[in-house]
Amino acid sequence: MLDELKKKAREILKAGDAQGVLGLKRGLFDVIHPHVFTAAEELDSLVTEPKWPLAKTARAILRDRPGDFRLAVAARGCDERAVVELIKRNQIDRERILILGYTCGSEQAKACLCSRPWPEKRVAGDIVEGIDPLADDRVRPYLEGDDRARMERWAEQLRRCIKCYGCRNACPICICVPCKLEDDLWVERGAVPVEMVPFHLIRAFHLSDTCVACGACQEACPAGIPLMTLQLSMREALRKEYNYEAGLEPERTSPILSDFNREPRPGQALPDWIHTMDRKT
Amino acid sequence: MSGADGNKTEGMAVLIVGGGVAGVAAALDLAAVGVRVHLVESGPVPGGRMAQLDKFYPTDHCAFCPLWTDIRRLREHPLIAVHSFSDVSSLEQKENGVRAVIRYRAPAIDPERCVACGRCVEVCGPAAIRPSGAHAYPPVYLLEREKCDRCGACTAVCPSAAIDLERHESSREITAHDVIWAPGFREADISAFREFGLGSHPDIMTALEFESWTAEAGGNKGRVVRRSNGAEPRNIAFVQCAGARDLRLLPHCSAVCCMHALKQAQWVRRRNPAVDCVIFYTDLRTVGRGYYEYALRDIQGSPVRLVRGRPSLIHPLPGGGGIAVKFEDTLTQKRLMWNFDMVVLNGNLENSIRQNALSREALPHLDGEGFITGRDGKASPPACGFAAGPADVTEAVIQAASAAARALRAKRS
Amino acid sequence: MGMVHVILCRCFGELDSALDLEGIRTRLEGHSDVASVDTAGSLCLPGDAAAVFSRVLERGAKKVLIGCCSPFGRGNVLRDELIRGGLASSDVVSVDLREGCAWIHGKDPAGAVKKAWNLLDMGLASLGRAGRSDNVTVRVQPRALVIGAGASGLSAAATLAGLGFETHLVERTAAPGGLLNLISRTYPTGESGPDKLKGFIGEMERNPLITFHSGTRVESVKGYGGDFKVRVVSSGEAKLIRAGAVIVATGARVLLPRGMMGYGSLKNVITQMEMERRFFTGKVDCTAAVLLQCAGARSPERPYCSTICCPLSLKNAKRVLKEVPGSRAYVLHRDIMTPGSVLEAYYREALRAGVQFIRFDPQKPPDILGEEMFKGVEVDDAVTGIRRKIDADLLVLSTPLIPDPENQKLAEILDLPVDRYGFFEETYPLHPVETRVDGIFICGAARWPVSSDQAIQQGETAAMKAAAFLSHEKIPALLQSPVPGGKAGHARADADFCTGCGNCTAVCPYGACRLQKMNGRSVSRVIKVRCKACGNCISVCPNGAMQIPERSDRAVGEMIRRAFREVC
Amino acid sequence: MSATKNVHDVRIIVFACRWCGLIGADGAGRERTALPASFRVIPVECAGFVEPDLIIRALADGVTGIAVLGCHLGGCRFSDGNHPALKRLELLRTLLDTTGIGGRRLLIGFGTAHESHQFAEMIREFHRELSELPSPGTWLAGTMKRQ
Repeated sequence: MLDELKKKAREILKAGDAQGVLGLKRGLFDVIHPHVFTAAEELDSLVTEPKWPLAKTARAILRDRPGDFRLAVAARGCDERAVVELIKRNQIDRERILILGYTCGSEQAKACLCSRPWPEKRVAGDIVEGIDPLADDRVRPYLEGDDRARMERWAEQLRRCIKCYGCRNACPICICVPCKLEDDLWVERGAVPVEMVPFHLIRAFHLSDTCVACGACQEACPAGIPLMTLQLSMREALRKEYNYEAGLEPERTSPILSDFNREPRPGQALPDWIHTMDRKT
Repeated sequence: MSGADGNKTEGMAVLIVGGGVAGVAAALDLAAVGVRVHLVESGPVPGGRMAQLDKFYPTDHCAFCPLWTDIRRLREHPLIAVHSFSDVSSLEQKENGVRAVIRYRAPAIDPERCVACGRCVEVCGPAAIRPSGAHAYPPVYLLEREKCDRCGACTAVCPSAAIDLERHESSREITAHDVIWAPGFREADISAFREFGLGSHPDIMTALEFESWTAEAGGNKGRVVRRSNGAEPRNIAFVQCAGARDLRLLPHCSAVCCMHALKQAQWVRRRNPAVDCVIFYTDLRTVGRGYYEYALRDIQGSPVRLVRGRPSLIHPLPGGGGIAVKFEDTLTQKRLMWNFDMVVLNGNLENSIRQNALSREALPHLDGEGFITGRDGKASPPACGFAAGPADVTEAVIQAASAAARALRAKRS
Repeated sequence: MGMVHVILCRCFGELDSALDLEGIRTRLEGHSDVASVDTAGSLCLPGDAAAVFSRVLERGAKKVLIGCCSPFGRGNVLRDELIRGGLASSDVVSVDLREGCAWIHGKDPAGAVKKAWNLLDMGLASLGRAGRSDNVTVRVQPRALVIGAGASGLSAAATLAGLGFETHLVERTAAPGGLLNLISRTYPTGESGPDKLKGFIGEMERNPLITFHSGTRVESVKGYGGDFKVRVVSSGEAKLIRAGAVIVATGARVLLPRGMMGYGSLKNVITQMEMERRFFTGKVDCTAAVLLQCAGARSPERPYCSTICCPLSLKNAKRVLKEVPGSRAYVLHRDIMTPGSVLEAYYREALRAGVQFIRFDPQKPPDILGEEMFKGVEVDDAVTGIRRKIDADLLVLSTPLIPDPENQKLAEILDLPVDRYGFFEETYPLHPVETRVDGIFICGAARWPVSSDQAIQQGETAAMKAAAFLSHEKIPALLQSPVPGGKAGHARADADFCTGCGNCTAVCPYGACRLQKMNGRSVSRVIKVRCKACGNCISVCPNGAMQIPERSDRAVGEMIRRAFREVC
Repeated sequence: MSATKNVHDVRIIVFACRWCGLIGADGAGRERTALPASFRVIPVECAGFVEPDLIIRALADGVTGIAVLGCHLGGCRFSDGNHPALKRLELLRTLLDTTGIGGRRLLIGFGTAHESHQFAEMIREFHRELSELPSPGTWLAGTMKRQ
């Protein structure tokens, strides 16, 4: 799969479709780091392991390169979806980015609880069946069971947060500068352990309709808190209500940003009276 | 907002008879272009029939919801003078305008001073004082003179000296450049028609009675119950064109009642799915935007049955077992008789011009069927809402602005 | 020393005892934000406002906190007078101590007193942090633009000119009149279509205030209510019209029922429009006409009633009987839609004139007989239950009005919503000709199928609403609001915070947020006039870049924190 | 936190839209309906004004329940501004459910609280439900000391 990717990358560089290819390079002392390959020969040192979210890096590169610089990205499924979300949020110019998609293996999919371990624009690798994250037993204790137990389980996890902002910095969609979590009005400054509810719930809710479930936050968290599990229930709600999944349809803005005429709930009439105490008035 | 330089509207004034939804809309449109308005409203606060409705079609809103914000705009506008408790006693056409005498049936409790603290209600022996409608804006208290035994206890206890039992009628003369008639409709008395059985049983009621009987703001808090014994009805009959499209009384079609019956049936189903609703219609007239789909939603969504045929006899069963409705279902040509727990009569709506214009010469020229349409060639004053012909809320508000435009253009030329 | 003057209403003793106003008064005087505290017997009777004003000016306080009754009671009386007297609406806050506190917690006096203190504290928090949006005023262009010169467009233009406003009338085709040019007689008066518009067209040519642009299309509309910059193109050459108000009167099309009930395959199967052409040319040539209602209407594809087909069909049926001696006319219908007094009388006249009405069940439509020539129909008469065979030599299909295919394009140009049928949609009941963009009004068949009289009437309605705009030289943006009492303010995006994610542009119901390029990155900018301060953009802005000064996050955050604070 | 909750621990913030949500509260007051004094009403222009982050911040500031009373869908004066508001708040309820705090702490009432009896019943029921919910516990109560 790797040499197919290299072959495709060389073609693109030669044909001038892109001036650079962003991928992982095995550099000095076998240290692997993201690198912009500009010459076809350099591509020998292109590698695809380990999993490294490149969408935000691509945005940064495109930001400080001249306007006509086009970048191709060696992207996994979640990277491509993250790039689509960034395009939707006007962070990356659609014409200046090209996706060289390659698939993930089944054990990688199992590790990331990924339901779509393949990109839409696939260049290399063959498609492997994804897994249903909600059925996984690493996730179920955090989503099911009685409220009280669940609250304690989450509290016990979130209490270990040391507010290193690793999750926010790793997330390809978290682009706000300055970020609300640093504002004293929302999260008290200098309090460690952090105020769990504001920090984690505000961050989770901001990503409710944009999270592409790439797992970068969970991998980046030094305390090993299952942060992606926070998003899964909201992603499931959006999929069930509006069959919308972040990062799939570039032309469709998030359904919770528009009214019921433009983004109705399929199969449901306009809910005219809402009383969440489940009491029909 | 003073009038613009462009057109000469300074100093212009228009008299609007009727403070319902059409009158309020016309007043706001005229005031927006800088014309002074005298709005004559017979009730305590503007709102008219729409304020008496619980919900309204096709959006199934609460009827007071869009209305109270417009009434608040009315009260805040410096150019609009609202004459509540008033009606037009005389109206003379002059060459450059109209001279009108407004009779002000002064209420015992002055709405401008009443702070709605309710102390008078506690001390009133014969319970002659009650708060105005649930959503009247601003909330006022009303003293019914016929119940009042003039003991004066309320006057003593009222903190803001708002009550004066001696306050009586007074008249006031105003001149205006034009009159817009918007007195709205009322329910014609069809108790004379024995086949409808109005008055023979508490559970046979007219549409407006049923609306306030099941209103969310009403005494039953939105519950659908029988008026005779308070039990929940098994089925309700909605009888259309009761007294209308009938040369004996009202030759016209009242235009609003098919949709109104569909709305009431829908709301009965929402509040109590166990109640069967049957609508007896002749032509189900659903003509406006989204009206036909509203009707479809009613029929397909919940089993509201439509029967094409006017009942020939509605009679309470002896022994109180409900109300018998004899009818021919003209689509199956079968003559049937069903028992209903409640019967709602729709359709007997006529305009209330005569009720508002008290004297002969105050009456504008009416066409053959009692409406101001100028159909038979004679010039007629601008009119909107039911005064110009049966119309629902949206039509009435459209006619209000066009009547205002006509009144304005007539005076400028 | 604080900047807030607090005035507490004793409401003739209603609040005095229940809330221990004296205790609250002493505590308030110690509050850091408060300049002075007063209590008054009443605040809503004539003369009370003047007393408050004098004390406010005396103390030089900038902001006023009023502890009184509910805004639906008389809580607004003093506040409105203070605002009319010159105080900014964000500097006067009224707190509901009567309905919302003393009366509703009558059984729990301790809870009521604590709540009263908390509510006042929250009022101080919001007053302390309330900024003020800069009040943009719109210089109104004193002329109107009417798109479409059909019945409603002509009537709107004539009414606006009659009210003294310069009007530009833009018509896509060469001549004014729209559908009415093709109507030989209109109901209920029987006047011909062109005669009905003769007065308006004469007014258009005679009145210098009206400029008619034939063969012209609207290409783009920029700006906002009071000052629209409209680019119109006629035969390739573009013009810019600056208008204070725009009226959409583009009318509708009649459905051509291809492939339905023999239309196109059988001779002598025509639509009502062709019937009108026959009446124009006088060649009616038929002995028995069948007029079929709801042809293509009230069906799954077009689930609506098109208002005019029944009365139009009654008129044509009566004319066939009158103009062709010895002829017969049948109207096959599912319901005769003639609501009101005028149309019901028209229906009675048709019955008396001898038109025969046959009702059919929509599930069992009539069968059309004849191979190449229309021979007649066979239909189950729903009322008599017998199957009737009618031989006739003319079938007239009453087809509905359908939205003009260009509505969608014009809707995008004007940024207006269309409803699920494709007609332009009004914003809110009781405002049937207004749209979500202030200053753009809709009337006639572009809004919903209407008869000629209704179209002319709606033209006058839209003109009246436009006149409300054009009769002011300047309109403060804060007063262009869908709610009484003006807007709460306008939203403002902080350019350095904004990352250009576009959430606000997607969620704004008024399209008031637009993304703008600023040194290489896109930043959101709010068109102050279009913004109505509904607050949706604030809720979806991830990092709080979007704020409404009168009600910032800080203010509400502080109010929540003080909501249950112990009384100190 | 004491096992049995006394009435003072229930703290409800009611965001009520000025055009529909607030009317029920005013009616209930005028009819002297006796309600627990555990709620504070913050009037807002539209349900769209209620920021989800503010609700989360309120939960951290010791508020045990939030009610958002808006207009009926299609009844919003701000051209359907309450549609996205409803979608956002329902999504927030899912998040609160996931973390165990309980979506029931966020009550959404669009077009259901304009009558005095509706508002009174809703507040009583919400109060009862919140007093039965497990006490917020230290981690939810966050930093009460920040008053």
